[in-house]
Amino acid sequence: MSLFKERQYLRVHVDREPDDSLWMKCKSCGELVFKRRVRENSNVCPSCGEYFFQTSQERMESILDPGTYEPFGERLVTDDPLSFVDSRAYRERVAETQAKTGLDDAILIGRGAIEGIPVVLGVMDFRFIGGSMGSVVGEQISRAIEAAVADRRGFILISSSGGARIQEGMFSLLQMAKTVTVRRRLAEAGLPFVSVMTYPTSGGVEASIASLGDIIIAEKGAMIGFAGRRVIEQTIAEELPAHFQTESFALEHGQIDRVVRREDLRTELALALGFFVGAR
Amino acid sequence: MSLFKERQYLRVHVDREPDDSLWMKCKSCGELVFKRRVRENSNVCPSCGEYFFQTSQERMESILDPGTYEPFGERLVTDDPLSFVDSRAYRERVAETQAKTGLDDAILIGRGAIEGIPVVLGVMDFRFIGGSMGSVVGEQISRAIEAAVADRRGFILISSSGGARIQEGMFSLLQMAKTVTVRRRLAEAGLPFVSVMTYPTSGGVEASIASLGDIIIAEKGAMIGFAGRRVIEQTIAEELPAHFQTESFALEHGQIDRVVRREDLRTELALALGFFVGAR
Amino acid sequence: MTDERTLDLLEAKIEELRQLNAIDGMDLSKEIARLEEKLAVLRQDLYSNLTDWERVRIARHPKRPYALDYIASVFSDFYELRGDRIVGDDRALVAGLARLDGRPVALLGQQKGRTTEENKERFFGMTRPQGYRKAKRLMDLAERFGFPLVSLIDTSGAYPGVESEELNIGGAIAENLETMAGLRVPTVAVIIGEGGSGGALAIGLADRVLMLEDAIYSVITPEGAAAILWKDKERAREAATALQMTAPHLLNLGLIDGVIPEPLGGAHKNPAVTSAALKEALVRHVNELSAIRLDQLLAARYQRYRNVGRYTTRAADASRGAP
Amino acid sequence: MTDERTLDLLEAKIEELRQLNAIDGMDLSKEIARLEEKLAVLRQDLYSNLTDWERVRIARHPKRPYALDYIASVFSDFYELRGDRIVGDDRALVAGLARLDGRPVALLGQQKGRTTEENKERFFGMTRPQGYRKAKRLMDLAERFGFPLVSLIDTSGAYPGVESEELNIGGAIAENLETMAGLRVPTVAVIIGEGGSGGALAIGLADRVLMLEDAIYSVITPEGAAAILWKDKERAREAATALQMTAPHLLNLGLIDGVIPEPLGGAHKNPAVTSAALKEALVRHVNELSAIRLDQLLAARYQRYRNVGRYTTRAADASRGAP
Ligand SMILES: [Zn+2]
Ligand SMILES: [Zn+2]
Repeated sequence: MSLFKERQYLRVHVDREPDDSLWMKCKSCGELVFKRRVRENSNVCPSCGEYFFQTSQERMESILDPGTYEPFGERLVTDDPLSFVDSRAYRERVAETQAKTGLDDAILIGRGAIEGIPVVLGVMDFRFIGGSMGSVVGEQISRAIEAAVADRRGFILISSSGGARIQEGMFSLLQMAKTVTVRRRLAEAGLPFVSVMTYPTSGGVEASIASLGDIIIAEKGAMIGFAGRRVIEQTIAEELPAHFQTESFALEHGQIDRVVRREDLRTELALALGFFVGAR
Repeated sequence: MSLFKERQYLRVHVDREPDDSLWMKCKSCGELVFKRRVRENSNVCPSCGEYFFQTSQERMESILDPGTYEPFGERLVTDDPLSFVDSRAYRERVAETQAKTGLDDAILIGRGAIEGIPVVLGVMDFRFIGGSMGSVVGEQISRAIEAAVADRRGFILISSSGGARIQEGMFSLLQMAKTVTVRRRLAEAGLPFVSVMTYPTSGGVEASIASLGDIIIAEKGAMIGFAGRRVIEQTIAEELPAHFQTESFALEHGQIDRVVRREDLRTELALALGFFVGAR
Repeated sequence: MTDERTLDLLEAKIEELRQLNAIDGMDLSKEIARLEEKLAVLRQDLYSNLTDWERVRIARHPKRPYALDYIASVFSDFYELRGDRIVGDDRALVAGLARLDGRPVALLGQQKGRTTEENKERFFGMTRPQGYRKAKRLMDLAERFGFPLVSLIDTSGAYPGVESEELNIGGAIAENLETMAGLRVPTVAVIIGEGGSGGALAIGLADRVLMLEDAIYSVITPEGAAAILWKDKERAREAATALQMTAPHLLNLGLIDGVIPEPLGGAHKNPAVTSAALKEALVRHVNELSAIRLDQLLAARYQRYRNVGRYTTRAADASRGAP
Repeated sequence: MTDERTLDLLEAKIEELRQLNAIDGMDLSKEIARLEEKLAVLRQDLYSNLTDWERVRIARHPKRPYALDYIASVFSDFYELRGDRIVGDDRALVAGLARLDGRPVALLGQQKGRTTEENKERFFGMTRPQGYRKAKRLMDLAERFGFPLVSLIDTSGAYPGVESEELNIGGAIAENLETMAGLRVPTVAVIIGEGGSGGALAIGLADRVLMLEDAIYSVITPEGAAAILWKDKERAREAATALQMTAPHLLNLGLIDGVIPEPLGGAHKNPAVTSAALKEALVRHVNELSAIRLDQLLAARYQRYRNVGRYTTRAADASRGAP
């Protein structure tokens, strides 16, 4: 979904420097910073603290213990069940995005460890059609949860999604039902689900799996909400509060447990998961 | 509790005519009305519709099918566990109230039928120290619920209470825990609990058993709330809304299911209970 | 092709002729009969080949029967239960107990308004968090007493507004989904008009999902999709087709379990006939589901939603690996 | 009798003398020793014969350790969880996970503020519906994962205000009670300061209910009781005695399970010692409860609350009958 395309990327900038360059210029402070240091710092500018965009692969790396990431399961691609064409064919849009990102769809799942605690981790990727949830995202989340249950590990989902994948129509909407249905298996097995909301966590993802964490953590700079600002502004003639749908809005209104800086996310997750190791 | 003593008896007037008189004068419309007609009309003025105070006996009569009321269990009186004395001894206050009302404490319980549907009914009586819930009220509610479970009947509680019985200290507070604990037995047995809130349903009764009805019905003219107006006004410098803690306030704020006129309560209860006859 | 209004005019003319015929004694009966035949043919043409967009328009038709209309005609003894016990009572989602062919059921219905007044009260049929939490309460009540749960879905979507977000509307919808996924009673959902995205699905994760013939069910409104995907609101017709949001499409895609027929021209042309068809379908499905053992019912529901989606497994290749 | 302030002054003087002694080399050690003995005797006199009203004052002492102080000293790894997922986050009731002697527990604590700023944030320690619903969420979490639940109670009462009533504070308290009555994990509640009526009980329906020695637990504040029963706020002392709200009284009445000793003068005189005693008691009770089979735990909890109350059966007589 492109609902968010024209919105300001609060504190989030895609790193567009050519891949072979060792240095990049921070758009916020203007400093030339060593790319590897940025990577090692969870894509946070070492000079000014600005957050750069993090791909799903980069998040996997920055959260899991080095060398523990183990992708699993099959590679899945959408069937384009509606043979959908808008300004262009969905099939082409997907193929092009796959080529550009190296992803099959808007999520990566894998096993790994965080400070030694085994987990199953799912990371959504906003670059893939706005991180929208279609058949593949729904299926991969389901498989990740099933793997967590089979291995008796906690499950972590890092959301970054504009919502449903419009191009898959009702198949997309029903992924909300699907992920929530499978999520119950974790609860029945007494295994924890930690939901991490980043920029943006909205629409059908926010209104299903992402809101059902036993613990819900928001990354600083996250956008959290159901309806898009534009939709709300069009429906009602209300002035939106300044911090509307920010992580502090969500915290103030009781929707999330904690706000963490990206640099601290890994430690934070280890701390949270620690309580559940060996529980029930 | 006398929290409500100085408050206006919204639409509620105690019938103070001597008992041998056949007629009474309505304080609202001034008409002389035939007492028996008033009784038959759920203590609602046949001339102007004003509500007169209804004792627990009168409520039993007006709600249950004629001749079906069957009190059960033992007669219980408080032990005065704190040997409490304020401006006078609690023991004396109780004895005097017993003599004046013919009640043992602030509740009547009994079996009966409503339009043929067998029920267990508890009716609180505001005349008995403000309908406050002490050891006896808590125990009788518990016994009523246990009887309902044993007979597989629905349970109805008609509340009229200022809250806890201060004079019994923590014994009184713990009746909240007691009634709620026993209430779970009804749920486990798949039997319905209909809570009827009248003037007033507040404090410890509102914050426990009365708020846990599967269905919550308010009588028109009810007062529903946790804290007393005076306490709120003293704590905060807020202006209280005009309809604060009225039945329409409770309905607007999603706290109750329905508002009914007293004359319709019997029919209303039969309608509600009908759904549960033969359920699970 | 002739449109609905022209046909309505023609019908009115025929009625005038019939009255004339009756009064003046002049015999127009043959002419009237011929006109009626013609009208029937035109109507058949118009409605039996409805485009997706025409169905969208019927689904939103201001005269279309709403939830409370069906609640009155299909069920008996409706006993409304109000309030979420937390914040308020959302009049855009009515809830209560009722009897379906004598059997007690828990009932949820999304309710639009007809007049300005009603629409103000009903928030144009858009459900707020208060409504979803009331629905949750009814789901819990249904489970406690073993009542089958019936949802009548008709909303353009959950209400988008500041208060909705403040009250965590996304979380409320998610919680309803979680509750319905595990609800230990039979559940049937019927889209009676508009099935608007998550706002509809929130009470629609059921054992049987049915649609009235001219209802729609979609991840987004055609207008919303047109604005986002085509950058052009005017292309809603195209979007409506592309999204396959009508009952026949969704049945064909295997996403719903049945289509309940409507009279030619839509439910509002003959509400009584529609109600009868709805009732027949509800009774049948509730009866079927009630005959299934609970563990099997839950297992089937699990499989249904676990397996929804269309994807293909890619052959593993060298490009895959750790980052 | 000497009061607390005089003793504090005396203690300060002794400390000054001690410093003088160290600096000037003049030998005051005997005099100092004698003064210290005297101080100890006075303190013993003052605190070991505390009146109920004096206990009320200690329970409310502005220097008394609050929930977060104990959370830091008794538990490790406190991981705060915020929000009710519905309306907001009440800072007057903190909640989270923590370790008690290494064992994960779910933790609830009612938190007062010390400064004006803090009190504004913490609503003077008075819990709002948002807080009770957050507590409910933690109870559910505790049950899902088998964490014992520990409540640290310290509130003058639930927050009385228009918003509280609008958000159904009574219903929220009732729901907490219902949840705790059936919670399938061991539960321990400790009144660490003020146990103010329903606002305290809401998180206090536990398998074990303990009190710090100088804490109070009452159906109403002494001031409230004085105003209502004596029509005279000044008679709060009398009310405090009559209501039997101190730990020794409530232990004697069989309403609590244990009293955790405090240093002479109250917990604030030696928070470390108090924390150690609190920790010892919590560990012991949680261990004991965890060793009990769940069905027996629930049965015992049921009996405990089913049977609370003091009444006498009246001989049946003729005055009883149908109305
Ligand atoms: Zn920078
Ligand atoms: Zn009158």
